[in-house]
Amino acid sequence: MSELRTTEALLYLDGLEKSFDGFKAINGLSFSMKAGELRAVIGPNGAGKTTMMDMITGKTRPDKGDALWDGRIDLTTQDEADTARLGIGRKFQKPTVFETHTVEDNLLMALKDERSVLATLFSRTSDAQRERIGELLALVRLEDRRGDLAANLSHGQKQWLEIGMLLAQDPQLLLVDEPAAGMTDEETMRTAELLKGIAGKHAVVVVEHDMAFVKALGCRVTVLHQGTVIAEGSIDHVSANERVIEVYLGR
Amino acid sequence: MKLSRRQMMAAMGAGAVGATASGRYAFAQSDTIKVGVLHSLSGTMAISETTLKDVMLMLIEQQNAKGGLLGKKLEPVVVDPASDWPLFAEKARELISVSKVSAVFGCWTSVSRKSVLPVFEELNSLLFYPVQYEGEESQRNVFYTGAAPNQQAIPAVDYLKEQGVERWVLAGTDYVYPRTTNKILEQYLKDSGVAAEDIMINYTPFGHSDWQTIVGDIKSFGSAGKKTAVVSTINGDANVPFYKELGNQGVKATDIPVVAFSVGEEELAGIDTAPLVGHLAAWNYFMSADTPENEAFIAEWHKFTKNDKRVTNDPMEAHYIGFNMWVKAVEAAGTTDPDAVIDSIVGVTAPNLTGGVSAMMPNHHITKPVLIGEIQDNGQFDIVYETPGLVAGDAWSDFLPESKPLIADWRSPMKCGNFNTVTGKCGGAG
Amino acid sequence: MILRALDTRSAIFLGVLFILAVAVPFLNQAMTPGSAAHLPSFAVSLLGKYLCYALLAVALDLVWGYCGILSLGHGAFFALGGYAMGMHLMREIGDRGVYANPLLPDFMVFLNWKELPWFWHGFDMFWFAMIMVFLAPGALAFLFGWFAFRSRVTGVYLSIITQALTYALMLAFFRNEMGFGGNNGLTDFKDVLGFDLQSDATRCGLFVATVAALAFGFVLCRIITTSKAGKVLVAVRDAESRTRFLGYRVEGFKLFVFVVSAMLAGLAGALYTPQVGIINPSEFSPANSIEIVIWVALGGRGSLVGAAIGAVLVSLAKTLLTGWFPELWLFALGGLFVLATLFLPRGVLGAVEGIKLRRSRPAREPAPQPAE
Amino acid sequence: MALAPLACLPFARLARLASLCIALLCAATSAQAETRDIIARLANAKFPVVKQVIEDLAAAGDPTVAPFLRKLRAGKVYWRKSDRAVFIAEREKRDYALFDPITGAKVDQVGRRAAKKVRVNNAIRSAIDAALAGLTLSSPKVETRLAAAKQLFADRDASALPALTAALAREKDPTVKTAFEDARAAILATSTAATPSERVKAIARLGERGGSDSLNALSAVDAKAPADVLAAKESAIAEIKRSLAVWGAAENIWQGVSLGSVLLLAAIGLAITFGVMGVINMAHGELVMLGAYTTFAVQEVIRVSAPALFDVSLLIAAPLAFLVAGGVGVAIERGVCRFLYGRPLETLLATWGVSLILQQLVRSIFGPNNREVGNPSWMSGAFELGEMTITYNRLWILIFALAVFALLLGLMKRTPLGLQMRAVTQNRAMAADMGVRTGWVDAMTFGLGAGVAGLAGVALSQIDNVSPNLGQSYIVDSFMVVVFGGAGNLWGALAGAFTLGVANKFLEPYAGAVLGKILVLVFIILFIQKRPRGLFAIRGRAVES
Repeated sequence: MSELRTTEALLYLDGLEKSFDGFKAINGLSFSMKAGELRAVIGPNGAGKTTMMDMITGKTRPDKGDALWDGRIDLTTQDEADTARLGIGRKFQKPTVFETHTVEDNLLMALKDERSVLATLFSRTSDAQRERIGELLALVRLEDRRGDLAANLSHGQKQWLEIGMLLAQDPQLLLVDEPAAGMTDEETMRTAELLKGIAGKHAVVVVEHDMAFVKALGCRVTVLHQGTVIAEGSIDHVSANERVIEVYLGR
Repeated sequence: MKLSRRQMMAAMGAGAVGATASGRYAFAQSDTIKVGVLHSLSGTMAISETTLKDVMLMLIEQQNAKGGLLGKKLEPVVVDPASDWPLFAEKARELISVSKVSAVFGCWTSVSRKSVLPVFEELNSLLFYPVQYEGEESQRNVFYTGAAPNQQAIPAVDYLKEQGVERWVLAGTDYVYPRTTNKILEQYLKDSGVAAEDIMINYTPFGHSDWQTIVGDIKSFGSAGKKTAVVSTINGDANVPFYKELGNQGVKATDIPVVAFSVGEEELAGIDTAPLVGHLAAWNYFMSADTPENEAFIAEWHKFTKNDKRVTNDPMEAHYIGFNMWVKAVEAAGTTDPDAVIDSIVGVTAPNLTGGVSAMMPNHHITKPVLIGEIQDNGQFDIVYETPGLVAGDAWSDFLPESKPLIADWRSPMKCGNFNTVTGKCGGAG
Repeated sequence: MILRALDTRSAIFLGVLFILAVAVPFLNQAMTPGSAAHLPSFAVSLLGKYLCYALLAVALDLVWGYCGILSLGHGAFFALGGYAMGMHLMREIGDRGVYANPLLPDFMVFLNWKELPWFWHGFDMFWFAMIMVFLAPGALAFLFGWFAFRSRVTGVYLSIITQALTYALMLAFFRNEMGFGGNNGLTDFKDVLGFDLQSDATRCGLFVATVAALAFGFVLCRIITTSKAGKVLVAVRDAESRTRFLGYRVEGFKLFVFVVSAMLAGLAGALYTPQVGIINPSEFSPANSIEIVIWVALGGRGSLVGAAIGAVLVSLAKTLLTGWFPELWLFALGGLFVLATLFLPRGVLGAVEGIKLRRSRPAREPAPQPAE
Repeated sequence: MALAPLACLPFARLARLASLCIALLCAATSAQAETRDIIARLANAKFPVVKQVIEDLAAAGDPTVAPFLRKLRAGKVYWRKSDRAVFIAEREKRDYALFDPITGAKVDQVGRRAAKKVRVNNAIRSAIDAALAGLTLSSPKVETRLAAAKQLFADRDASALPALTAALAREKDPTVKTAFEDARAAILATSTAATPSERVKAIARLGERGGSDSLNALSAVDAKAPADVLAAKESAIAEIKRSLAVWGAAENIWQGVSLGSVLLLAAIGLAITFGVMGVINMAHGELVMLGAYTTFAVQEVIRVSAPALFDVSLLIAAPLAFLVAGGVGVAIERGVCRFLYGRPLETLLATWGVSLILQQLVRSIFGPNNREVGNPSWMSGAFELGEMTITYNRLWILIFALAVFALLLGLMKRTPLGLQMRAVTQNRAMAADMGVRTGWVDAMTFGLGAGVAGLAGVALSQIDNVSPNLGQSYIVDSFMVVVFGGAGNLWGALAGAFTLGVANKFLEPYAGAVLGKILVLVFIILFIQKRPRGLFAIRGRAVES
């Protein structure tokens, strides 16, 4: 491992491999991100996008390869809770919020705080926390739904609440899986704005199918196919790549 | 004031319990003597106990036809303790303190008896317990009309020894009756010169259904050149698959006879007995007993159940004897008051169904003949041996070191269930 | 913290418990037997038993209703607590057993045991037994939970292995070699802390202790469920992996409530044993554990008061039906379970709420139309 | 009798022959009279007298008495109270028909109380077996001679030796000859009258023959025998024990496989309802019970109306049991479960209620007692494979279990219904969009699982109690099998059942039945920690989300 990489990259994946029942979902994947960077990951179905996220967050262990966080921590030995505590936040493809909790409680539970059983047992919500929740609600435009059950939100609102929860964690890296799925065009554009706003302070990886959305993000794009990176660069650069065209149009 | 208290009770949820109580009191007004029947009608034990409930109803009906007791009609109170042991205690309490029964006929398993015992002691009522059991007990309020180990197990072993058996398998379900019986038998066999390696003891769980290994073991244990027999204290449901496996693996009674203490006519009703002919059981009664009393009893039973295929068995006879003894004791005492009945019942005699007259002993066990029967292909037993006289039930076995010095006598002046003859004190080893 | 935990419904519940604790001994002790107001001793024990079941149901509701862990083996923890208490009561008998052996319980004497097994030592002291009441079920729950939750055994799989757990324990306790009295279990208790178990006063005392334990268990569960940890539990129930990705160690939370719940179940068992006078391996039977689940479901899963009510209702129904229709009561009970699950999906308490809601709604807004 | 040739013989010779015949007949009659005298002693005889009678009959050596002895063994011999004459009796309604003990001709019919049974016990039966063996050594039937040899082997009665030796000299059939020689060896080995060299040779023969009955005979060699005899005995016993140990392991496997087949049958229906549909059907055991009771009902009908069909009763019962249990299953699904999809735990509660109702229903209809379900002749008894005893009922159950498994597998993989079932399982909404009637498929799937439970009931009726509690005793084990094997996979149920069966049977000899079962349960608990979704889990991303 070279000195250069360890100092520069927030997330560094090298030569990852993973197979399920003989099917190679990830095959020699290498990928790295700097702090504060915004990155889009695209690729056809089954390219290994979600599995890559699973490996970063400790949900799936790679068969082979390195995954380093901040140049020092081996991600392959961490589980989901560990990676979350390291500062990796993840949004699922399907919006997952706590439906029987209020919007406020959803955010409260996500706020950066002690996570142990005892601490939560005796914790009381401070004014600062309440204020922070207020800010987040404003950011995701859910101020007037503060006391409602999350189950009663619309699909798009749930997506935003989930992003709000990610931000509440104050992570160094956000992994966002298809945030625009099921959104109206207007909502999609607003979401792109939101993510762009977040980047810089946090590193963001966006997995997306929607090319318009990716274009709106205007960032570096990584193209995955059959568990490996086949192109990387600006959106114009990769859309000119022959391999990418073949993969997207060839089937 | 009174109203508000009632409301309060209702609010507490105790109201419903009170309602049962008052519902029962309403019945209690009428001029009857109540008899409690405490047998499981559901759950695992229903298979054995339901019949005993029926026989109690029949006996009470017959007594009423004869004019009742002390000029009053008898009224059965049937409850279902549902094979749930703590529920037995609860139901016993309900029978005695809510339904105000004069005596209770019930229980089958040892644990159900153990569960209700403190209740009968505390509320001072009477329990007639009709099933063969492990002994080691004599309680003032309980009358043991089934066999103690010396009224079943030991005569059976004696019979087999006479038949030339030299090697013994003691197979049982893992609970207190087989454990105690086998302890007693082991000691008894060793005392009579059987070597330790000629005794094999095996325990299986309740409801054991896969007997391949054990039947195989019995076969190989039996191939040591000596006549071998199995003494089975296997309980209830487990017997059917056991006998089916025996039959199919070709263990014939002429090679390795099995003598069982828990297999009666009821249990055999569920098995094709043709391959089992010659296997044995030891009881104090068999349906095949050739006496006029028995013939009449069976006829009544068929009439009562409107089914001439129903069989009779040993615990039914125990209830028959116990009920008649209670009736006689109540008549002698002139009251159903438990204390008076406890005093008057010792020495009371009642005919049993095998031609003898059983008597209630001071230790609250009764005298019974011991019969050995061989299974026939029609599901009945052919009596091949009968003790010359009646055998008195022994509450405390002579073959267990700790219980050897104990005796029970509930007459004045001793009035003790565990009198130690060595120390001369009531209350065990002192 | 305690105040925050108690809403109106909890207050009413605790109020009812308090009234019970005062009224039951009063009606039993101060009223003359036979008068209409007298509460028979039989009813005192019965109510005591129901409340033990209620505490058990509350304990199960904590793990199932709030954390989504459906334990089909909670009877095991209950029974372990019961056995711990039973062992103490056996030792209390001392030389008053039938063989008057000062050290060995009767069942050991006639099965020819020469020495007290090591695990029976210490139970002659009440405080030790009380520690074991919590420790034995707690330790088992910890051990089991430690493995199961870390391996992420969830849902039906978890339910079935909890069933395997209690089934294995049942078979083990049935074995006479184990030294727990085999099938007969522990019985013939004489007194507790010097009080005669057959006296009505002791019975009332035990009843009050049960009410206190139920109140304690209830408040404890309320504190847990209304804290932030309680919110995390519900989060685990509804979206386990989301909770993980927020950085919560789900297994830690599960383990915590599982152990707390097991201990409460043990406490319920410890109070149950002296009141019914026997503890035996059938308490471990899988059917018993399923029945606990049914109490909770019937009363209203996710509502502690509902769980308690469900336990009392079903037990009461069983008591009444086994007396009223000894041969048909299983039809009634079985039918009750089927109908309740079909028509009261949120339990009795949920149904009551539903009716309230329906009554109040038309006044304010038109009834909601079903989605097109 | 050859009467026809007699007619053409000259008169004188005929007369001579006739007198000879009469003489012979007289001799026969006098022998018969002697036999009759012996038999007459059976009237009101105590056991020792009966035994003596049998021994005397055996000593008289009249083979025509064999059928009578068989009747005596079966308890069919009675004596008439009026004149203490002994007969073979058959029950005819309320009376007894009496037959002559030797000729078998019907002679009388008397009331039930006018005749009394000659009672027999095990000792008498053994004596009869020994006597029959001696009397049938020269029977024309090979099987009878073989049975006689086997009996002599087991009895080792030295007094039978001369007759046996004579029979051996006459014997032509090689199998019977071997059997006779074995029996002779068993007698010689244990006989103190034989010379040491004879005994050593006999013992060696037994050692080579092997088997637990040889072991039995060898163990009976008295400890006071000469040293060389004892040495031969020890080495022969050691040899047999070695081979028995090997066979013991094979027997363990067989018993494990057999237990596994029972578990498989009980669990496979659950693998469908629970594994495929996700319904926790607590009433599964009761559906098994219904199958068993259907078998009982079929046999009852057959007993009353067509006893000849008894041997095929199970073949009739199997489809009926499938329909009955399946029908009840469909009713449960349509009446209860379909309202509860997506709430698997609620189905647990509701089906628990259903199970209580079914139990009580059966108890009310059939009574709480065990019901007798007979084994057809082809499922009774056992055969020996080497030193293993394989019972026919267990063998057939294994075959049945595998057949049911194969049928189900075929159904799931190859039929439109199977396809639709899998489609609904994998994606209900999409299947519905594609025109699959999901409700109908649900009902059919549940009905199929329930029907298979009914089939299991037919098989279980052959080895276990038929009582209202039948189902309860299998439900926990069935769940263990399905969870251990991996829900949703028929192969998992197969592997799970056989693994648990064999594991159980290997543990049982060492740990005992109770502890063995506990260990298996603990093993399952630990195994699930390692593989939280069982042995044959469907892995991959799709399942986890």
